[in-house]
Amino acid sequence: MSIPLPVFVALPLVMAFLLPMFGKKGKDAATALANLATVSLLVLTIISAIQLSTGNDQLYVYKIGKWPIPLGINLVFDGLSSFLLLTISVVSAAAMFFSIRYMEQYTAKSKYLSLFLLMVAGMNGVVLSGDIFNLFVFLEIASLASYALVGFGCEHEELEASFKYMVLGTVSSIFILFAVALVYGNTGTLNMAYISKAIQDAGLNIGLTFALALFVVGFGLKSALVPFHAWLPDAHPSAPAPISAMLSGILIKTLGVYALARTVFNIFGVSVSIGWLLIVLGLLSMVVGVFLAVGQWDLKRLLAYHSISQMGYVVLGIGLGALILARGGNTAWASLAILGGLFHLVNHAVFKSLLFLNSGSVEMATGTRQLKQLGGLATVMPVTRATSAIASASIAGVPPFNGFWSKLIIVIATVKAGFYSLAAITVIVSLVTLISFLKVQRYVFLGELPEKLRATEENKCSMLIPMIFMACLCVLMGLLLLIPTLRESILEPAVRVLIDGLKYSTNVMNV
Amino acid sequence: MPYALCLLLFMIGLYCVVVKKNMVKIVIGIMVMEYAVNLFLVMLGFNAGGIAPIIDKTQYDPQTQQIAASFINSSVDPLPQALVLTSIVISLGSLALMISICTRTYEKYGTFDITELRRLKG
Amino acid sequence: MDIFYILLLFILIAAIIAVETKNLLSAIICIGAIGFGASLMFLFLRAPDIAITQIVVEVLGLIVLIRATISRDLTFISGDKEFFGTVVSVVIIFVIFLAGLRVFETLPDFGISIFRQAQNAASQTYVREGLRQTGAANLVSSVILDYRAYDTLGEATVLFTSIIGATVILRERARKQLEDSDE
Amino acid sequence: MKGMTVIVKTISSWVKVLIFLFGIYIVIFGHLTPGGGFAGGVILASSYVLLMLAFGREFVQKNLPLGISSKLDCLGAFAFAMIAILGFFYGGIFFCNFLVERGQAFGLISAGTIPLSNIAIGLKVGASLFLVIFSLSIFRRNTSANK
Repeated sequence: MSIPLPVFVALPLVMAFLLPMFGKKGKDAATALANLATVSLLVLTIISAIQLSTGNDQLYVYKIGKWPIPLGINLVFDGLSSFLLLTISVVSAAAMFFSIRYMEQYTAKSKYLSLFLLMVAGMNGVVLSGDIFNLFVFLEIASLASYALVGFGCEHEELEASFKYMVLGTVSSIFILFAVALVYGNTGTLNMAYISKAIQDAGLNIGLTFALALFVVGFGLKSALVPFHAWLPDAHPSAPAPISAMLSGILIKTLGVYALARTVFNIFGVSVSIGWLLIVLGLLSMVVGVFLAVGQWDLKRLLAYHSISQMGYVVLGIGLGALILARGGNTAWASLAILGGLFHLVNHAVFKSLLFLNSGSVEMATGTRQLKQLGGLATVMPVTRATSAIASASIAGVPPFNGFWSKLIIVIATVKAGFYSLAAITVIVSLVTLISFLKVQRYVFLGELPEKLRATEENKCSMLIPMIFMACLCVLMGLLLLIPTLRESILEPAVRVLIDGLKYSTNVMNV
Repeated sequence: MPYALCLLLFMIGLYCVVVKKNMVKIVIGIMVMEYAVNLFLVMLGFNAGGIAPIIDKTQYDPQTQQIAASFINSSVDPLPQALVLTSIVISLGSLALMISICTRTYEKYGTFDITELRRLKG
Repeated sequence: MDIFYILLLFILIAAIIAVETKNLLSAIICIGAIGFGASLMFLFLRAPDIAITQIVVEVLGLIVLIRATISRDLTFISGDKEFFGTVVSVVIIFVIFLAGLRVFETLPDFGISIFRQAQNAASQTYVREGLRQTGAANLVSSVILDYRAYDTLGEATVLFTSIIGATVILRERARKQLEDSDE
Repeated sequence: MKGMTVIVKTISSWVKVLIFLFGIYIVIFGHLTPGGGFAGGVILASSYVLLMLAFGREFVQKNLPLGISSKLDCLGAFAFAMIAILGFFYGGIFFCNFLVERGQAFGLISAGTIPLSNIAIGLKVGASLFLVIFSLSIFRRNTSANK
């Protein structure tokens, strides 16, 4: 591996440490540097992903400080990490480019950029970490940065949402820390591979089961699955639009779903009960999220509720895979279900961040995000209208776009696994999503242009480029599944990591 | 048994976070939970009759570079202590951020009561 | 061993007072009592590093908390609690507590640390080879700044993040008029 | 706030030096005795907080303006990250303790990069905690002025 793995954390960190020194005068230089950082991260990620897929090794291990594995901390770069790193880099590059112009309406821009990069560094650290306490530390960096960014506007609602988010987030962090302590008390090690080996040797005793339950609650709170979703509909709309895109697009996935999947599949091992638990959580999120979304009249709040619902699909796919694996069923269907879940994860990251960028564009041009006050923007904001239409079609699962393919795979997997009612619910939720987004299109872009919004203009070019970029991705992402070489180099390695499950420990130890 | 008392402390904190309506009280509940977890972690590494994991000059032989067996056999576990050091600083950081949000909210609404906030937002 | 029970009981009593008292200032002072109790506890658990850190962090944390509450108009809590909700949460928390009690059976007894029993636990190497491999006599220092220095980088970053966040939240003016200059 | 009485001012002007020296001692000897960068940094911050309580904000702001403490904060964090990166250049791997061979065990100069990291962390923690308490108190003054 020619690129040392800590670069993915060190580069945004060093940039974030330097940026606040620029202050008010060097604002443009700071913006340029921050964009340089995210773009170079994107390039580095693509290079590493290519190296991983063309090289012979399944995974790379980087031992920090030259210490052998149980002594020091190690970073693990495997298919799943590479997949999530790609997602993070793409969305963060787009959101950062969008903030160049959008964040001009706030003060303290260099601090905003610094917090943004800290959040990216935290997420990269979570994805790469091979040590469970280290995962907690980086999770905390990303969460703290997101609490501050949610309250960035310092208005009434934003502060309240930020406080609510912060309390629930901190409680979930404490749960995770308690679970880490229990794991240490039972196994005597913090390295994921060694914990996994100790669990395979000694079996899952009651202490570790309690730790697993705490992990599920903690990561469930971070990913806003339905019994734990109370903070999300407040927090995501309150943040500035690029941050909403980051939060909904990747933060809940990295801190929630990725960490949950890693703990369940690779450390503790799948079982029938955890499979059912994930399926029930996913199903609840899907149904409750979408029905709460239908009644919303605030554009960003509506999108936030849809995030809960779409996260349900991801967790449903992963949980179905876990259930099939634990029952010893056909591995092909299990990998199909997990493939659907992971593919929906990246698809949702793309189209949901695009939708939030659209909402930011609308809000910046018109000054409101209430659906009832908007209308007829199709003629004055053609680019926003076009990209938003593509994203809405994607999220609703209209055929040529990316959302369709991942939903199709999940439905096929549920049918093959014999859960016909689950398949039916999946399709119905997708239809309700379609109706809800038709409402958005109708009220925002079609109909009569209100008197107040006559002077509305399309936004500046620097805001349009990331939206067009993401819209192109929405159209083209289907190819990720349809072209065999792309599928085998990006999606399949990620699925294989989860299917292999507890082999993770021997894989890491043998490197 | 000391572990159970630690869990009780944790649960008192959780109760405070869930039930109380005052922002500062919620922060206090979170702090109590953090204390409980920190104590639990350090207790995990404790040895009855142990000594602190700091090597004294008398326990070290410069010629052979050997550490006395008395230290090796009775030292407590240094790893949980390192973890707790990290977690104390993390909790200080989140305390600072949370208190800033509280003061700013107080300035906006003039109250620390979260049910009042919902009413005022209206 | 008795000293631990005495200190834990002290901490528990302080915690109950801190949670239940109506006066915010005395709640904060009780938090201080918990902190100092915890610090003593760390000292008796043979963790002087944490004891020092805990006590200084406690002092600063108290200053921050008192700054936030003192001379506010409202240091007393009023208002009625919903009785039903409180009872439900208390019952749920009590059930979790009873379930959690059984968890500790699988841990080694208090006073026997896990690293003496577990195979290839990292701490065995830290104790035996720490001085030779890192050169630091304080093994906690050698763990946080050499074996697990990456964690400490994360920890420093957490502090940095929260401070930047706090200054961002406390800045005077958040939004400004968008100047329509050409780019 | 113009500060407190003469007695408090006199005593704290004596004590502040002791606290400051104690903080520096804790930071520098962190690899030999209990303590280290975090504890020492907090003590350094508390010496300035004591000055702020005794003499009032304006006095401290003259000695250590906000801008400088914010820059020190960034600098400390950056220095710690630099130690990691220097490990990469000299030892080929991040956080490689590339100076570990220097010095005698139990000497002040021993343990390679550990004392350097302690100093960087002490600087960072001291500056940042001072900064947060200072901004909290400034914020309060502004709001009361507005009222």
